Amino acid sequence: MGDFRMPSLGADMEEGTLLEWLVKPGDTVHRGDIVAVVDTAKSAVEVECFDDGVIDALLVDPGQVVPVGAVLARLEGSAAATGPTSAGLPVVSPVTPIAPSPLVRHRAHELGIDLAAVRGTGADGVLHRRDIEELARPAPTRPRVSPLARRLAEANGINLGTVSGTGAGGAIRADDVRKAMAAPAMAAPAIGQATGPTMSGLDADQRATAMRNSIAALMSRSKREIPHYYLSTTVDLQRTSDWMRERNRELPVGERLVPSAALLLAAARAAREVPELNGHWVDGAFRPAADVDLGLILSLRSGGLLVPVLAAADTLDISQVMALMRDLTRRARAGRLRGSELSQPSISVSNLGDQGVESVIGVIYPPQVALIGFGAVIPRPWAVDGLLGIRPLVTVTLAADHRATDAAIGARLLKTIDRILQTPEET
Amino acid sequence: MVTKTAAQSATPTTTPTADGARQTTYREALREAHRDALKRDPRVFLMGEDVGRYGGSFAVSLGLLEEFGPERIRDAPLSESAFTGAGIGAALGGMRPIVEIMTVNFSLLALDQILNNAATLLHMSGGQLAVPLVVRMTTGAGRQLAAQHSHSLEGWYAHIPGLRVLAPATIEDARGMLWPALEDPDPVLIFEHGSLYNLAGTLPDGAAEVDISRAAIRRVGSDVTVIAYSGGLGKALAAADLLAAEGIQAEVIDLRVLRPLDDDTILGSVRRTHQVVIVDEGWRSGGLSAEIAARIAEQAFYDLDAPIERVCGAEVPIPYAKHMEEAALPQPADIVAAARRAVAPNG
Amino acid sequence: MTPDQARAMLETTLREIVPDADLSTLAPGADLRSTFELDSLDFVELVDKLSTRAGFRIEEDDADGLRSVEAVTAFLVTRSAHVGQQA
Amino acid sequence: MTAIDKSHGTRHSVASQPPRRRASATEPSATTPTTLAPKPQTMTTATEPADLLRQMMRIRRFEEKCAELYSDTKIRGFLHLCIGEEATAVGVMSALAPSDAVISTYREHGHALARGLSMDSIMAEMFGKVTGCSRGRGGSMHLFDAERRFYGGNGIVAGGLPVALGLALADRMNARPNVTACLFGDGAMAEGEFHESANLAALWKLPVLFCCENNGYAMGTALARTHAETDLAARAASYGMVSWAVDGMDVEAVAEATRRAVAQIRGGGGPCFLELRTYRFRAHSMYDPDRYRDKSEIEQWKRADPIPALSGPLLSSGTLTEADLRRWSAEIDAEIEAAITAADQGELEPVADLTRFVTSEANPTGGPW
Repeated sequence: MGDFRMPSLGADMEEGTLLEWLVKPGDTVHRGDIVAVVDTAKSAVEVECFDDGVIDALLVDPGQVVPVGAVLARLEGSAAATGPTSAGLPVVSPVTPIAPSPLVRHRAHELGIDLAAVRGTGADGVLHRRDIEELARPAPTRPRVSPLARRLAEANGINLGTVSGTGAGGAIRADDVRKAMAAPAMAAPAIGQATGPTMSGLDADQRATAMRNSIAALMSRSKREIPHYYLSTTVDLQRTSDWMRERNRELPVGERLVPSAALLLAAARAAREVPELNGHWVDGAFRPAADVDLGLILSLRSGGLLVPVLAAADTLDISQVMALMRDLTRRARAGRLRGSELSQPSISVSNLGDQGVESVIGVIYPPQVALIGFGAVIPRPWAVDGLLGIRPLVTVTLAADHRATDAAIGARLLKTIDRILQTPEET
Repeated sequence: MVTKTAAQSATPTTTPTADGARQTTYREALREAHRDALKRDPRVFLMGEDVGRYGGSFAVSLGLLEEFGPERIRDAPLSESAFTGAGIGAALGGMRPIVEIMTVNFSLLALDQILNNAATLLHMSGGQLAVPLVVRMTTGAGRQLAAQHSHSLEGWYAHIPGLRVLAPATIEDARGMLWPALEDPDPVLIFEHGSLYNLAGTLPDGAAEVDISRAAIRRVGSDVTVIAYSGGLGKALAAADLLAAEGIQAEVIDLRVLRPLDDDTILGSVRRTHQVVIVDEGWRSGGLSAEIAARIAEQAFYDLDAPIERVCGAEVPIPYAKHMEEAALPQPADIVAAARRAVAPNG
Repeated sequence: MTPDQARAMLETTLREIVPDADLSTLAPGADLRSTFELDSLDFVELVDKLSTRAGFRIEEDDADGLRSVEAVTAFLVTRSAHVGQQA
Repeated sequence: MTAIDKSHGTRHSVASQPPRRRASATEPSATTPTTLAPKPQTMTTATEPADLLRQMMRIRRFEEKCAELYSDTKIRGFLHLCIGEEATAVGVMSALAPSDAVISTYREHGHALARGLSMDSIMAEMFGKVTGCSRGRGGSMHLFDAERRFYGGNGIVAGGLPVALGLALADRMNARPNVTACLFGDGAMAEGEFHESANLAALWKLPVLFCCENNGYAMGTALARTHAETDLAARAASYGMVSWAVDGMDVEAVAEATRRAVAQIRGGGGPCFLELRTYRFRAHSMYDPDRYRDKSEIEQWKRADPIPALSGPLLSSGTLTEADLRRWSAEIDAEIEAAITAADQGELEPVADLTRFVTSEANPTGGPW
């Protein structure tokens, strides 16, 4: 003996409406008797009970919607043996769709969205304004790049923003990327595109992520492919300091020279004198560059790196270097570098003296073959002509690609830098 | 090409050559495959409309009635559902029936049996009832047979789990697919393109069985992968010749097996060429070409250097008039144009 | 120039280079260059702007000593008084 | 008895007043079978009336329990019950040999039980358990047992008929003296597959027994509303096969007619057709509101209920006692309870096995595909 429950009359039936009782309390029922009429989603069905007994109580009124399994009637003697009564079971009300607000309807109409075809995120699928806005959000524009080209560029640290596409509709294809890889002078460095035209549609986070990814790709490639060797020397900056101090007395305050300018210029002129380190390693061979395009590696305060280029830096005088350095640095930090200022350098300099670093053991930017590092200019004891004195010293380092050169060449570069810094008047 | 006389001859017309290879036709290769199977296995019999006295509507079984008798070459009434279902029952009863249905359009009358029984019984019975049935039918257009004898519906069958779907496009496959299909413990459908029966060529000596699980690379190339099958293969190869003259090296894949698709061969080629053209005489919407394109996009997306191109039958019932029928079907020029779009930088 | 004026001048000037610079929580002797990560170019700019605002040239030898709020304030107060006397 | 001999076929009726139902105004036939000569040899054993009765009681009680289990959501999917039609299931199966083949419909619990599938395996199947006769892949509509040559409940009306021809063809080509019985409803006779199959079976003289369980309704549509000629036996006879109309509420008549037909088929006489006139007491399926027929019609047919129709005479003749019936009921109830317990405890097939049996595990090229 058991309760009489809302039967399941089909695999898709979850609830039913009790339409009519065909029995009343006190009636004796037998297994198989029709006791009620139930309305399902399909039709009204007479339902039977599967037990013999006497109807004790009818627990659900006609018109009520109850889920399958809900107790509809208690048979005498069976109530105690069963679990929930109808009071404990959820009674499902008929679902009436709730109309979206007038504002939502208005916006939907403006945007040509068919409300009947959209289910929102609100309760019972009601459309909210945010749903409409989401539907109306324009798809972000994205450069047309074939999947293969995208993969190649990522693996080789190629900045897609500077590759011109030759495919349909200007799409970048694999060959375009391969050309960019083979012709480094034409390609922009992977690092630095954060301010480039292709990044303008991105927000700060996306830019930072993109920059991080390109730094990661390029540095990984460098460490994977380039057998670095490292050299270091200490240079006495007394003569340069003195000479600059002298010059600065005559210059307006805002145009005063700082030691970095002298260091950059020395690096550029040394690269001209040691052309074996000024150029690129491409397809298994070193290709010297015609000019000394000096990459100035700038660490941004917010993280990330930019490498603006001082084109033909060896041909500049120190005031020009100072002015360019000032201008590039300011614009780099403001995110206003031009694409041409981010072209591929022939050699790069990392000057971390202002960060208080003593020496820089650099990672070469492929396909370049050398990176010159400058540490802080620090007054230290130093022997000159057999006498100990306090001199401003700087540690100059070289990270070089062993595939392109050996240490003797590297040493020559460092010696040249030293020589230049000892004869500041020639700059 | 072989003449009508040869096609209707009941006796083998293959001509041996010096090295043991023979000049023959697709039709004769099919007939030889039947004769071989009927001789090798007493459980094998052929059943279908006009397969006996008439010799087969496409003359594939010409002469077999005389050789094997009416018990094994059974003319059936025009009851596609009944004799296809009888093939299923006979397979359950231990036989190895070959059911011939005249064209794929007529097979729709037997679709209930093929889908609801042949492809389903094994699974629905919890592994108890395997159905080693072979169903052969003609597919494809190109013979001005209009809209009820010309369609390419093999893609529909390739949709159905449990079926192996074969599409021999060469004489060697026509000769070699039947026996492994009969040896398969599960149902196999073989689609013969109506335009291929007269295809003439050389059959290597001793060719009897081929692998019915792999696609074949019919021409190696480096610039673009052209995927075709059945009647489309010849057109793809013709297109590859034209492309080669322009300096574009097309790799031509003959699918051979429409279900299960040989993903390895398809994807392996795409990973080398990075450009794809899919040729399917069937309709584009929801068709076999769509399935192949989707698999490439799913599994070789980062190897693609251009959008996938499809050359499909026009979305019309096949018309009768010759020029209209030709316009409705993929042609070598269409394949060439698609390959150019895929390869050429400014396509 | 009072110490408060000098301090305000430094803060205004510094904010042109480091927009969110805040001196209120800074120890009087804390190093400006390291606190605000000023490199040598920034420092030249700071000195240049201070010089313009204060109305007198700041020599490089003096500039080297402008390391902290305390030092800058003292320098500006002293020099402005000196300049005023001269005027 | 009426016997119409035609040049292309023979139609017999074992009912002296065959129920010729038109729409709902039908009268259940309460006739007993006329003795038909000659008596065929059969290979079956379980044909004692008492045994037939017990089998019908077992099917009835099993299905009543199924309805309850369905309402209780233990059984899902479609559930088609044959309550009222037990005599056709038990009568036909009693006359078949174990080596004969059977193809059935989606209303096949009775056929399966009478054919010898265990109640445990059927119940477990409906519970979706791996211990079911189709490993839970078929459910109520698709019970299979290859060992008993029970080729399944086919869910497509008339879909099993062509397959029956093939099974029969294979037996014939291998000279095996088996009969393939296919069961189907009156609705199937409107399908092309019936007519294709009847023609082909008669044409090739295949050893097929067509058993049409004519319960008067194709789902909710009465015979006369879909068939221009409602005499189904006559239509079958037009294909040139021997056909009989039988009182399908009389299990002994069904058994006898089947024995005769099987003997004729086994003797090489080609296919036979039996129209078994019966009635289902319950709706088409659990979700069927049963609006298409009068309650009075159902009540009228219930007076021809095959179970009391047989138990009454057996009790009055003293062949059986009320105690026998009570004992059987108790045994059947116990068997059902045991089957439910076993089904409840049965394992579910691991989901990892989902794609098993799409293709044969013995397939040399792997799979599934």
